[in-house]
Amino acid sequence: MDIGYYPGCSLTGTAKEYDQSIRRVFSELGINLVELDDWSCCGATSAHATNHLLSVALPARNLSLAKKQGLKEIFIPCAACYNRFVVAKYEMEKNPGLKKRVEEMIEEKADTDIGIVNMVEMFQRIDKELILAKRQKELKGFKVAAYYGCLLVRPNSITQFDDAEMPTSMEEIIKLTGAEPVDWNFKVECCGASHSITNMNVVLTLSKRIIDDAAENGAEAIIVACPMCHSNLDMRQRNISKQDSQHKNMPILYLSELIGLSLGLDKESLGLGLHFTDTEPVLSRFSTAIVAKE
Amino acid sequence: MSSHSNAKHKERMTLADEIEELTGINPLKCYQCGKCSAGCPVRIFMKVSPNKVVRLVQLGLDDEALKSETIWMCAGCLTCSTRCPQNFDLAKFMDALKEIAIKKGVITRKDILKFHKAFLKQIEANGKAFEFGLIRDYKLATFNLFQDMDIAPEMFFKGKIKLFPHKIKNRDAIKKIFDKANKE
Amino acid sequence: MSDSSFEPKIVAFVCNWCTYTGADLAGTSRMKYQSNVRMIRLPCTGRIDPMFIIKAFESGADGVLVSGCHPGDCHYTAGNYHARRRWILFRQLLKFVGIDESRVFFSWVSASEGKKWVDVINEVTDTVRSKGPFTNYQKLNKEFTING
Amino acid sequence: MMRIGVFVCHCGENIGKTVDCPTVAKEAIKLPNVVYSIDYKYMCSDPGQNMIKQAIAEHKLNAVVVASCSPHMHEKTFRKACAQAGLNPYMCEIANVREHCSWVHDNVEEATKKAVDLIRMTVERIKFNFPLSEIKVPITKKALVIGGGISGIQAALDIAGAGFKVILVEKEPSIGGHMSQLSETFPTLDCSQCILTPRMVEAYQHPNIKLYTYSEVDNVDGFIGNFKVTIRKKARSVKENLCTGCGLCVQKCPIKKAPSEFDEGLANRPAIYVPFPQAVPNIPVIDRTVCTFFKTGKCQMCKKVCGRDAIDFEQKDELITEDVGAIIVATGYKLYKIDKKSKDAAVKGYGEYGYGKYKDVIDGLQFERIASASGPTAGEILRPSDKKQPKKVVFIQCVGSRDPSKGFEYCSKICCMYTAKHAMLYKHKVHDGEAYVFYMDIRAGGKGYDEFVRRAIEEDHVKYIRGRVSRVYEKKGKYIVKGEDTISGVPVEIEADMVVLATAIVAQPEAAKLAQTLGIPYDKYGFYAEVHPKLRPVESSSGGIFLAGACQSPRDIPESVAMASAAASKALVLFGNEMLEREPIVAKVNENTCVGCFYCKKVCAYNAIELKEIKDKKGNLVKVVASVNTGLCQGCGTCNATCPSKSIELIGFNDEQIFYQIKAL
Ligand SMILES: Cc1cc2nc3c(=O)[nH]c(=O)nc-3n(C[C@H](O)[C@H](O)[C@H](O)COP(=O)(O)OP(=O)(O)OC[C@H]3O[C@@H](n4cnc5c(N)ncnc54)[C@H](O)[C@@H]3O)c2cc1C
Ligand SMILES: Cc1cc2nc3c(=O)[nH]c(=O)nc-3n(C[C@H](O)[C@H](O)[C@H](O)COP(=O)(O)OP(=O)(O)OC[C@H]3O[C@@H](n4cnc5c(N)ncnc54)[C@H](O)[C@@H]3O)c2cc1C
Ligand code: SF4
Ligand code: SF4
Ligand code: SF4
Ligand code: SF4
Ligand code: SF4
Ligand code: SF4
Ligand code: SF4
Ligand code: SF4
Repeated sequence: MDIGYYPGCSLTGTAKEYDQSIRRVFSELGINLVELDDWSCCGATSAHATNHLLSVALPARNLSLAKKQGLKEIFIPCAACYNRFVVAKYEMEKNPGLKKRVEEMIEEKADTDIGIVNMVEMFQRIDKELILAKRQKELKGFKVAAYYGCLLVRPNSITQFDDAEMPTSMEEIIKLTGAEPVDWNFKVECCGASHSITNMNVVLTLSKRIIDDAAENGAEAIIVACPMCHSNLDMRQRNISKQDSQHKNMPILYLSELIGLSLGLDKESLGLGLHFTDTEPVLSRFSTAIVAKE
Repeated sequence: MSSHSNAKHKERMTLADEIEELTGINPLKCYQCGKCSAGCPVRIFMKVSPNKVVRLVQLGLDDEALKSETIWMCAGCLTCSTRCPQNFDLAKFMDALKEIAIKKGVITRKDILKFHKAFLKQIEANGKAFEFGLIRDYKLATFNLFQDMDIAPEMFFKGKIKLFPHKIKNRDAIKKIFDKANKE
Repeated sequence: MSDSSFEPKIVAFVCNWCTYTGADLAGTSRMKYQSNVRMIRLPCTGRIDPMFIIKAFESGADGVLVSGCHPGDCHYTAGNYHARRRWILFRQLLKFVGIDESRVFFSWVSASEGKKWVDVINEVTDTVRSKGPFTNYQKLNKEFTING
Repeated sequence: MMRIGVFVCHCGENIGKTVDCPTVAKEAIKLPNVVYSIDYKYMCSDPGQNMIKQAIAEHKLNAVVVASCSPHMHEKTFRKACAQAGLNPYMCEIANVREHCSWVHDNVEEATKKAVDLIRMTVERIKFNFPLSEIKVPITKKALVIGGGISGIQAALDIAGAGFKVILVEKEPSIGGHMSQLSETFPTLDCSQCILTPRMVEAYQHPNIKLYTYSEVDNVDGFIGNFKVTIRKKARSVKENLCTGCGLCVQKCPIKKAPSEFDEGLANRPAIYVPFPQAVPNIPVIDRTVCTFFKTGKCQMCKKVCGRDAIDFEQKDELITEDVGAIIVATGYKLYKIDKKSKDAAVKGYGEYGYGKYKDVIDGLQFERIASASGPTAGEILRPSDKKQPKKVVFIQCVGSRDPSKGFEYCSKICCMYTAKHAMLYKHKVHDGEAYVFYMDIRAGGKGYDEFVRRAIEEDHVKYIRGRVSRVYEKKGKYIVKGEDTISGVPVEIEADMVVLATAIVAQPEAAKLAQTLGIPYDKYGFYAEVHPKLRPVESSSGGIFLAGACQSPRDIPESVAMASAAASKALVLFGNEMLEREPIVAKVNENTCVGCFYCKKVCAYNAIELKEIKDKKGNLVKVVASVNTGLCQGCGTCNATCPSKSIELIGFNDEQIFYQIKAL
């Protein structure tokens, strides 16, 4: 199966391991990711916070590229990019005037009939049996918290993905590794997003609350599907530890990394070495034996 | 139909009108229930609650609304927009206020705007975000050189930030988009 | 602008319960409006056959007003709703027979809106007066009149 | 030959000042078919009326046009005068030269011209009038009441008390409705069951009331004064005539764990059960979906213990037909169940409040059961999860109400009051407890209502916080309630032991279906629509069908009871007549030209169009045509405007009448 692939800026930099693990895992699962040629940034938070037109035009350019390159769907693993794309597409569909202005800006026809697929949806498309059959290792009894953050499920009327308050789709994927998703409170709570650099204090406070609640509910790791969530929860744990001596390290894994590990892929090729918070507690809990297949 | 429309014959566009034009949302839809503020993750860092910013706009206290730090503190998490009983897209409202504040030059949190500008500058130049450049530009702009000094080197060594930007081929297209967007 | 001595003929099809009563109220309140309008009382706007409007133009009207209860207030539950639905089809018919759509006016006037009735009539009268006589149609009609 | 007389009234100065009446009369006589015309100072006065009567006789008038005030004013007067002179009253028409002419124009010339025009138009129209007579229909003086809540009970008792027969149909095994579930009632805090039970028993024992419980209305035919209804008596599996209500079967039934509807799932009941101890009738019913015998063919314990041999596993639904003259709909409401995703995509549920996930996040009716002396905790306030006394309770108002995003736009009207009641009851029972109410506005506009809310705040120290809660989640056995006090602009976080949600009052899920059976309109939420919100608040637009209680919109008990009595009195007004008389302005089908397309049927809001088979002499079916049920037709004329073959006309406003009126422009 072929599908368009838009990594987005983070995956070429701070979230390199996300990109790495995605490419490895999906090739293992027989999916060919066709990277959108000459893709450009979606504008992320900064565009929509300051210039609405820009925030629609930047994704629009990429959608038109996809169309020209014959792609029917693009897989966007970064939740923030995903969100910008679905919203831009929705706004252009709803507002022909806006679409026209965008077309003047990108000097092309704006195409909105391109499917946009997020990380969890990608896994949902793959036959469960295939993942189970390819599984090499198991995480029996290991408790994890699935963290959706803001931008996968919101605004629900536009993303139309899962439930805005009590999503469960990521848990269904996680269960394929044998791990046990915990019921916890902050699945869709915000981590502070782009305040990471401008208002670190905000991010520290929010991230800490999220990590603490996961820990209180028994989670031994948090699974994410967004580079921004990852960097706030992973990178900022050092600062959290500095402020709170009681703080216990909480490994933060991308969903693709978790699946990759259970498929038996080695941690280097998945990029686990690039994390700031130690991931060893997860790695050590994977069964070493090959799981018997039913 | 005979013309019984209530077309606006206003001398001056109020901030509320401007927001409605920009976002398609009528600020009067908000009935001040406070559910947005109750669930806002950054509420504790705000002096003025999000619903109060809407109230200021409703009351025509335009300056106070534009000058509130709240609009810059909003993380755009969409919690409010998702839970608002009136379907009032408060996150979008906050974005619109920032956009207008920038146009009017009323900027309460220059540091946050500088971050956004630095970020967009990278895109404008390269077509992609270039994190080293971003952090460099932002730090230079805010003189906040030491924050994140602890993780930056490690990021660099882990290959997470590069010294030279990735550039897309068709930078011209991006330039045009920016030019036109800024002209509006 | 047309001939200043021109006084348009306006026909108003109104429902008995809302607009007719609203017009009564304008009277009891001694409000004044232009005398060009001739009202035809029907039980409900749902009773209005598009043919009535065409007939009115044939009979020399320069403008037609249809007025009934506010949506949702129809004395007959849904009659005005049907009237509005038919209006969509009727637009095409109007064009087909060569009637200028902008000479047909719709409004909602409730039993208590005497003032609104006055405003509507004055506005419709002024608008039609500025459009001038509907001679095109009347001429067309003379050429092709099928009496009946 | 039409011989028309025109009578021009001066109305003193009222018309005469702006309209030159003598000139108008002179112009009128020139009109074709006008054989007589006259002007006079006060046409409606006795001498004026006598002039008309005389003229009819002397000039053999067979039509009369009176140019005077609005028909809404004196049409009846002049028609009566004509009738007294032997002229059919429908051969008299009014040209309104006062409200629509003399009073609204200043210019005498213009007004006079207009008056003549108006008369000419009326004269042209009246040529196509023909004599009509009032329609008379007989009335069956018996009422059907659907729904046995407090509204239905009240309406039934009122009608029965006036000496007429009533059939009361209730779909549940017992009458009583929601009121039977309530603990104490605002604003007086009297015990709900104590005031309700006597009414229930009275209704049961009233010689004029026939009660069908566990029954529904399957079909309704006919029209005002003459309905034929089919009632489905559902199989109870217990023979009502044999059962003595001893309760042995209930005690012995091995199935004990079916969630009790009456206790809102907070307690269980057996497979054979009486919904609550005071149920009327006190006869059990078998819930076939949980009974072992119906699932596996084994058990029959109830049958074994019943000394009266009243258990009947074979019982089938029974259809009963009844003739009634009036119908009162009193089917009440339901609470919005926010945990379940509705089929309606717009209703999204409230994941943020955790209802359905956390046991101690409950709704208002569940709280009523907990606070009720007859409830699962015998009135002690204990939270469902661990049966401990909650020390901090948060009440959240407007859940699903005033919420176009996830619920309904309307205000549920009663929850402000019952929340104040709940908080008060809680404080009365748990003296050291704390009660918080999150509200948006307090709507307490009834007699003694605001005083009641103030008492909760001032005397019982219930803490009212103005703001909508954003989230409720569980943390270490406490429920964290996140809100904002919008008055002070301060965020509020409360660690509660129990959370009570005042969820929206919604229409019965089957409301639309019943409305279609009855042919009555309902709003987009499923609440039944009244004809006029102010002046005819308890009448549906279908003649003879009246509305009572919460089926029309959220209502509390006093309002429901008032409406029920009003609806009953409407039925009694009807029963006060032997025959029903109505204006003959109805539609009529030309069976020769009708092609049976039934567009008319589609647009008729009153279900007045019926199918009629046309047969030849041998009895072979020739065609099916439309036929108007004059009992139902309200004379709106929509069918007339719709019929593509011009086969249905509205008598009194037919095409010719109007065309000629237009032509006379
Ligand atoms: C939590 C809560 C607390 C309240 N507290 C108070 C209070 O303190 N004071 C106060 O004044 N009010 C109170 N109310 C409001 C009160 O419950 C209503 O005003 C009252 O019950 C309305 O009566 P009703 O007969 O119209 O409807 P219901 O009580 O709903 O009765 C309707 C009856 O019709 C039956 N039915 C429905 N559909 C059909 C059908 N198709 N065929 C046959 N039968 C049918 C139902 O089974 C039911 O028995 C409270 C409401 C709630 C939710
Ligand atoms: C400003 C305002 C705006 C309102 N707007 C609305 C609205 O928009 N919609 C709405 O539904 N309601 C509205 N209302 C309420 C409305 O006025 C009342 O609901 C309604 O008038 C009540 O009617 P009533 O017949 O009970 O009383 P009243 O209208 O007060 O009539 C009582 C009659 O009894 C007569 N009377 C008094 N004492 C005696 C006596 N001893 N002997 C003989 N006759 C006596 C009085 O002269 C009077 O004619 C409004 C009220 C106010 C104050
Ligand atoms: S939640 Fe919506 S309606 Fe309520 S205060 Fe916020 S923006 Fe206004
Ligand atoms: S979008 Fe902004 S205002 Fe709304 S909840 Fe998130 S941070 Fe608060
Ligand atoms: S045991 Fe028989 S008589 Fe007694 S309640 Fe049951 S069915 Fe009725
Ligand atoms: S047959 Fe059914 S109702 Fe009777 S006792 Fe057994 S389970 Fe209960
Ligand atoms: S009655 Fe009160 S609680 Fe209920 S919906 Fe209305 S305002 Fe909200
Ligand atoms: S007294 Fe009147 S204005 Fe005040 S709350 Fe009550 S109804 Fe509203
Ligand atoms: S619309 Fe006319 S032709 Fe058709 S069924 Fe009705 S009366 Fe007959
Ligand atoms: S006149 Fe109106 S009510 Fe009567 S049959 Fe025709 S559409 Fe129905």
